Amino acid sequence: MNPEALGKVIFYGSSIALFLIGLYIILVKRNLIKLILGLTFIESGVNLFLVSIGYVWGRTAPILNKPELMETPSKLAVDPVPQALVLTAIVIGVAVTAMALAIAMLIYDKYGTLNISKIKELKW
Amino acid sequence: MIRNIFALLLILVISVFLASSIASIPFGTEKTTVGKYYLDKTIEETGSVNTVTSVVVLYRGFDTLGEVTVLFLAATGLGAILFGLREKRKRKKERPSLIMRTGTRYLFTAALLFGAYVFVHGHLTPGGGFPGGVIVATAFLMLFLAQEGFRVSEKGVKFVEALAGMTYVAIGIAGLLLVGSFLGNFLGTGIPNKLASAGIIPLIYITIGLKVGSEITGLLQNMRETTEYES
Amino acid sequence: MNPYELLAAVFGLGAILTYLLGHFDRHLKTWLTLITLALATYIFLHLPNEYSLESPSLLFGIDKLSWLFGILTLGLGTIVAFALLAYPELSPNFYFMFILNIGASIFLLLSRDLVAFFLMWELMSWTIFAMILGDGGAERGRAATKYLVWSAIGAAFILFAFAILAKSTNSFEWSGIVAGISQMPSGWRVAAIALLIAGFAVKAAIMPMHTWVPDAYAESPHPFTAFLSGVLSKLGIYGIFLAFFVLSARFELVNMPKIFGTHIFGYILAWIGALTAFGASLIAIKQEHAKRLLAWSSISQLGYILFGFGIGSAIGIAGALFHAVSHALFKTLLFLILAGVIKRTGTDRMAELGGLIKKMPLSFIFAVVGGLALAGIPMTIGFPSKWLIYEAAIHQGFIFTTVLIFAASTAVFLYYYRFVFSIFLGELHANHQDVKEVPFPIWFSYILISIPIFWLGLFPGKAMQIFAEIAEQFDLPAVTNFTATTITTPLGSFNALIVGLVFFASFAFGLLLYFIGGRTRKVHQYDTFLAGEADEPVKLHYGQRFFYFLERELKPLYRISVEKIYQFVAEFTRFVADQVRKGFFCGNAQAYLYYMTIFIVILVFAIWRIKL
Amino acid sequence: MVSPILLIAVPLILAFSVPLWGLIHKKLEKFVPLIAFGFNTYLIFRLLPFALTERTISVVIANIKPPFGINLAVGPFGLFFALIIQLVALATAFYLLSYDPPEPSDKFYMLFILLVLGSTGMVLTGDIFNLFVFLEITSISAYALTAITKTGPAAEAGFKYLLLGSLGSTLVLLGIALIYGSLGTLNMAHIAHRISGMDSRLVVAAAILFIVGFGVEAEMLPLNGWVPDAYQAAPIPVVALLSGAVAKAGLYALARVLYTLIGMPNIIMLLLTFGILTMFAGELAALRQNDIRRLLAYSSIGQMGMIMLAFGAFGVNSVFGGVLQAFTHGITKALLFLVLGVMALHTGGATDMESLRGFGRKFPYWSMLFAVGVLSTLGLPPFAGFWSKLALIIGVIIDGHPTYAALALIATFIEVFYFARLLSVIYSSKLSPKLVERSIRNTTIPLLSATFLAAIIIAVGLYPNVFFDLGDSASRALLNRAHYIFSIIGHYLQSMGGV
Repeated sequence: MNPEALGKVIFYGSSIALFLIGLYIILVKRNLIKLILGLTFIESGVNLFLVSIGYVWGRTAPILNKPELMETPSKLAVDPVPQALVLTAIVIGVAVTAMALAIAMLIYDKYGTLNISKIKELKW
Repeated sequence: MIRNIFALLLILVISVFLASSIASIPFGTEKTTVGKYYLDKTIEETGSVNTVTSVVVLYRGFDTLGEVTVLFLAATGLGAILFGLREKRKRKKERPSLIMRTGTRYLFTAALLFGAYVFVHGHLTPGGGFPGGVIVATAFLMLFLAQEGFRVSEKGVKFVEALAGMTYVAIGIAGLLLVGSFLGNFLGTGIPNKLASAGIIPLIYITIGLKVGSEITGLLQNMRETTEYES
Repeated sequence: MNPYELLAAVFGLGAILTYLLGHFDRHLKTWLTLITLALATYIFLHLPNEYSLESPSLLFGIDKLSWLFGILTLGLGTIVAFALLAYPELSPNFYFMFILNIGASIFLLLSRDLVAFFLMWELMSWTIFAMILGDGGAERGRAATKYLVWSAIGAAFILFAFAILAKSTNSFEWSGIVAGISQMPSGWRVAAIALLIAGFAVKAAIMPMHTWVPDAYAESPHPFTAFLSGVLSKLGIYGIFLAFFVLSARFELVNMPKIFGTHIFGYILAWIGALTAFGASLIAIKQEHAKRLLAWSSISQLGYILFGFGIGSAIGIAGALFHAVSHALFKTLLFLILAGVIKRTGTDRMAELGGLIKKMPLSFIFAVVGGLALAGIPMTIGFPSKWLIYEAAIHQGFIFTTVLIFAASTAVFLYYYRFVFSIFLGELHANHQDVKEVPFPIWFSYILISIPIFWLGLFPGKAMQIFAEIAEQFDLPAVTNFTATTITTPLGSFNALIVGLVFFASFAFGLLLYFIGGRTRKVHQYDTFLAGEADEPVKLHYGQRFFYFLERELKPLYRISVEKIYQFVAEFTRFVADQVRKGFFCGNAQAYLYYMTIFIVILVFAIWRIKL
Repeated sequence: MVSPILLIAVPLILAFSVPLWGLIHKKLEKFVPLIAFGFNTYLIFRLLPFALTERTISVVIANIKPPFGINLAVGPFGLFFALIIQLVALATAFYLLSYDPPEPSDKFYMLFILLVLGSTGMVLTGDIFNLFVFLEITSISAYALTAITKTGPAAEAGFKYLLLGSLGSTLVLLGIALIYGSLGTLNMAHIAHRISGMDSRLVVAAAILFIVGFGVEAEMLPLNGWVPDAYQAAPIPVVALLSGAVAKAGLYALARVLYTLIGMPNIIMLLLTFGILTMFAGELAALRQNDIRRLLAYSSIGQMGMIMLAFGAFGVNSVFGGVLQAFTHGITKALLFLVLGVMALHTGGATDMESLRGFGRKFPYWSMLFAVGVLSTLGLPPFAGFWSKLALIIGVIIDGHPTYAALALIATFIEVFYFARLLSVIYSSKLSPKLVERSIRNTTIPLLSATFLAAIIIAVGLYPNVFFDLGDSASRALLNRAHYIFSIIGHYLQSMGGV
C-alpha cells in the first residue's frame, strides 16, 4: 500500500468513521446528552478531515523560527490555513456544545426528562 | 430494531457518498495556493514567525473576530438561558481536601501567568489567544473546584469581557482609519522572532486572551452547580 | 397636471378624506363620496386619449368601449352613492373601499397594458372583499372568504394568461399583444384566451365559476349589492370582451372548425352562456330569499350576455353589449328596490313579506318597471337587448341553445312574478302595519335609473350607434342599419318606439279595465280550514315554496350541482392539509433529523448518483 | 464611499459594550440596538446609490487583497438583502424600547444585536469560511434567543432548532473542506473561477452539503421542522427577526453558493422542486392551523418556498421576482409578527383565533396594520406584495417554467383561503371574551414601529421605481458570475497572467 492510500485510509477513514458514528448516535439514541455527544462526534470528524487536508508528506509545523525554514518556508512547512480554520471550527464547536448543554439543562428542569421522544409539547 | 436497521441503511448510503467524495481528495500532497502565499509572505508582511498565528490574526483576522464573537455568544447565551436556573440546584457534598485548597491557591497565580505568557507569545510559539485564554480560565476552574463558595465578580467578568471585545473592534477600526482597511496592521512588522514584533498581532492576541479567559470563566461559573458543603 | 393623474388624485384623496372626515358626521361621508364621483365623472368625460406613466411603466388610454363601461360605472356608482344617503349607519371604511373600488374599476377600464390592468383588477377585487366582510357577521365572513378565494382563482388564471401573452409577444401593452398574437403557437394562444375567459368568468358569474355569487350578494351591504351586480359583474364581461374579441378576432379563430356558422370556440362559449342562463334561472325559481333570487337572476342574465358573445355575429355582439348595459341598469334598480324593502322591513325572506304595495307604492311601481325590463317587455331597455340576442341565435341557427334561452326567459317570468307578488301583493304582514315608503334618496335613485331604462327602450338608436363604433374600433362585424328607433337586421326590423307605444297602450287599456270593471274581493291569508279549532292562526303565505310543483318536476335537474365537486375538493384539501400538518410537523426532533438524513440520501441518489 | 465594514464593526462594538451601558444605568441598555441599527440603516441608505450600479466591489480587510485576505464582496445582491435585514432590525429595535425582555436583559440585547450582525455579515462577506463563521454567529444567537424565555416550550423549540441547525452547519463546514481540499482557496470568487477544473462529482457532493446546510436556515422543506416551534415559542421581536433576517440570510447564502460558487444550472433548478414542495407543505400546514403564530410560521415557510422557486428558475426575470418577494416577505412578516405581539397583549398572551375574534372591532388601527400585512402577503395592490408576486410569477413563466408557476398559483389559493378566514375572524362582529379594553403596557412605541413597516409596504406599493431598480440590479448581479469573479480577484488573475 502506497503511503498516500495509507494516509487516506487512516486519516480520512477515521474522520468518516467519526462522522458516521455521530450520525448513528443522533439517529438512534434518545437521550439528549447522547445526541449532543453525537453532534460533537460529527464535528470532530469534520475537524479531523479539515486538518488532515493540510498535511504534506515530510513537512513540519508552519512556525518559521529556524533560519532554513525562513528561507523557503513553502517547501518545508505544511499548509497553515486548515490549522487556522480548525482552530476557528473547534471554538465554534465548543460554543455550540455549550449552548446545547445549557438548553438540555433547561429542558431537564422543565420537563423532568431527557428522552427526546417525550419532549413534544410543540407540534402540529 | 427496525429503526436501527433503517438508520444503518441511511448511514450506509451516506458513508458511500462521503467516502467516495473524500477519497478523491489527495492526501499528503500540496494543493494550496493560498497557504503557500502565506508561508512565503508571513515574515515579510506580518513579521510573525508563527504562520498559523499570522493567518488567524491577520490574513483571516476577520474570521477570528467572528470566532471571538461566537465564543462571546456562547458565554452570553449560556448566561441568558441558565439565568435563574442554577440558584435552584443545591446539593451537599464533601469538602475538598486541604491539599487541594492550598495547592490551588499557589497554582492559581502560576496558571494565570502561564496563560498570559501563552497569549502574549502567540506570534512566536504555538498557542495564542485561545489556548492562553483557556489556561487563564482553567486557573479559575481550579478555584471553583477547590475553594468553598468561590465566585468571580459578575460585574468584573462582564467588564473585562466587554472592554476586551471593544478593544479588538477598536483596533480594527483604527486600522480602517489609519491604513484604510479594517483590521489593517498599522504598527509595522518589526524584527521577526522578537516579542515586540508582528505589529498588531500581539495586541489582538492579548485582547483575545483576556476575552476568552473572562468568557470561559463566566461560562464555567454559569454552568457550575452551586454547592453547599456540610460544615 | 395630466387629467389621468388628476383622476387618480381625485379618487385617492376622495377616499382618504371621506374616511377621515367620515368619523365626524353621519352624512358628510356620503356627500363627500358624491362630490368625489361628480368630479371624477367630469374629469372622465374630458380625458385625453393616451397617458403613459414612466415607471412603473403603465399605459392608460380611453376608447369607446372603456368610455361606455366607464360611464356605466360612474353613473350607476353615483346613483348608488346617492341612495347611500339613506344609510348613514355604514362605516367610513365602507365608503373608503367604495370609492377605491370605483376608482380601480375606472382605471381598469382605462388601462392599456397588462400590468396596469392586473393592478386595477386586483385592487377592485379585494375592495369588494372588504365591503362584503363589512361588519363581520359569521355568515358574512364565510361569504367574503369564499369570494376572495374565487377571486384569487380568477386572478390566477388571468395572471397566468397575461404572463403567457407577455412572454410570447414580448410586450406588456395591449396593442403590442394584439399585433404579436398571430405569431404565437396556436396551442398557447388558445390556452391563454381560454384562461383569460375563465378568469374573467369568475367576476362575470358564469357557471361553473359562479358559486361565490349568491352568498356574496346575499351578505354584502344592501345598496352595495346593487353596484356589485349591476356594475362590477360587467367588468368581468368587459374582460371577456377583450379576451374573446380584441385578442382573438385578429387571429384565425375563423379557421377553426365551424358549427352552425360559428367557430367552435364561440360555440362552446354560447353553450356555456346558455346553460348558465337556463340553470341559474331554474335555481332562482326555488329561492326563498329575495336577494338570492335576484343573485341567481343576475347569473342567468350574465349567461345571456356570454351567449351573445359566443354567437359572435354582428347582431350577437350588439345584443350582448346592449344586454350588458340593460342588465346593469335594471339589476341596479331591482337591488336598490330590494334594499329599500329590507331597510323598511328588515328581511328579505319572501315568506315574511307581502302586501307592501299599500305601504310602498312607489317601490312597487319601479319594481314592475324593473321586472318589465328583466323580462324584456317592450318600452323598456330589456326589449331591444333581448330581442337582438334572440335574433342572433335564430339567425345563426342555433337550435338547442335557443331552446334553452327561451326556456330561461320563461323562467324569468316565473321567478319575477314570485318576487313582485310575494313582496308587494297579497296581504300585509302583521309586523309591517306601520311600514313607510322608502326615504327620498332611495326612491329618487329609482327615478334616476328608470330614465335611461325607458329612454333606451324606446330609442335604442343612440346605444346602437355606440356599439357600432365599438365594433368598428375592433374590426368586428357591426349592425349598422338602424335609426333612432328602428333596428334592422337580416331577419327583419323593429321599431322600438312603436312597439313600446303599442304595448303601453294595451297595458293602459288593461289597467283601465281593472279600474272600472274589475270586481275584487279581499281574502286574508289565514287558514280557513281550522274551523275555529286553532287558538292561533297559522299563516299560509303564497310566497312559501311558491313553485313547489315545478321543483318537484325538475328534481333530477336540481340534483346536478357543481358545488358538490367544489365541496369535495375543499374536503380533500383539508384532509391532505391535516395529514401534512400532523404527519410531517410531528414535533419529534429526532424525526426531523431523520428527514434531514433522508433528504441527503435523496439528493445523493438524485444528483450525485452512486458509482462504486 | 463609506466603508461597508462599519455595518459589521459598529454593531459589534456596541454589542460588546452593552454591559458597560448597563453599569451606567439599567435603562440605557435598550437603546443600544436602536443606535446600532439606526446607524446601520443610515449607512445602508448611504450605500444604496451604489447598490443601483450593478457593480460588485471588494472591501479589503487587514489590507490583504483577495484571494489571500478575507474581503467583503459588496454588490447589489448582497446590499439588497442587507437592506431588508437592516429595515426589519431597525423596526424591531425600536419595538424593543417598550418590550420587557426576559432577564438578564443585557444579554438579550447583546444576542439580539449579534443575530442581526451575523445575518448582515452573511450577506456581505466574500469568503466561504467567513460565511460559515457568520452563519454560526447568526444561528447560535438564534438558538439562544429562541430559548431565552426559559419556559419548557421555548427550551424545546431552541433544542430542535439547535439540533437541525448545528448539524446543518457542520455539513456546510464539510462542504467547505471538500472545496478547500481540492482547490486550496476559500475566496468565493476564486473558487468560482477555478471550480470548472474541479472533479464534478466532488462539486456536486459539496453542493449537496451546502443545500442541506443552508436549507435549514432558509426553511427548505424537509429541514424546516424547527420553524413552527421556534416561531411559536420565541419572543415576538425575535420571531420578527427570524423571518426577516435569519431566513433571508440563509436564502442569500443558498443563492450565492449555488449561483456563484457552484454555477451548475441543473443543480440550481433543483430549487424549483424544493421550492414548490416547501410552498405546498407550508400552505397546507397553515390551512387548518388555529394558532395565529404558528399559522404565520407556516405561511412563512410557504413564502420562502415561493422565493426558492423563483431562484430555481435560473433566469434574470424570475430572480428579480425572487429578490423582490424576499424584500416584501421580510418586511411584511415582521409587521405581522409585531402586530401579533401587541394583539397578544390584549388577550393575556393567547394568540389563537378564538381569543382574537373581533379584535378589529375594538382596535381598528392595529387591525388595519395587520390587514395591510395580510393583503400584502396575498399579493394585492396597492401594497408591495403585489409587485413582488406579479414579478415573481411572470418572471418564472418568462424564464420558461409555466408548470411551476401554475403550481405556485394553486398553492396561493390555499394561502388566500386561510388568510381570508383570519381576516374574517379578526373583523368578526362577535367579540372574544378574552379581549381586554386596554393592554397592560403602553403601545405607542410598537404602534410607531409597526406603522413604519406598514408605511414601507404602502410606499413601495405606490411608488415601486426604486424598489424595481434595486431588485433589477440585484438580480443581474447575482446572475453575472463573470463580473463577480472579475471585480473581486481580477487584479490577481491579471498578475497571474491569465484571465
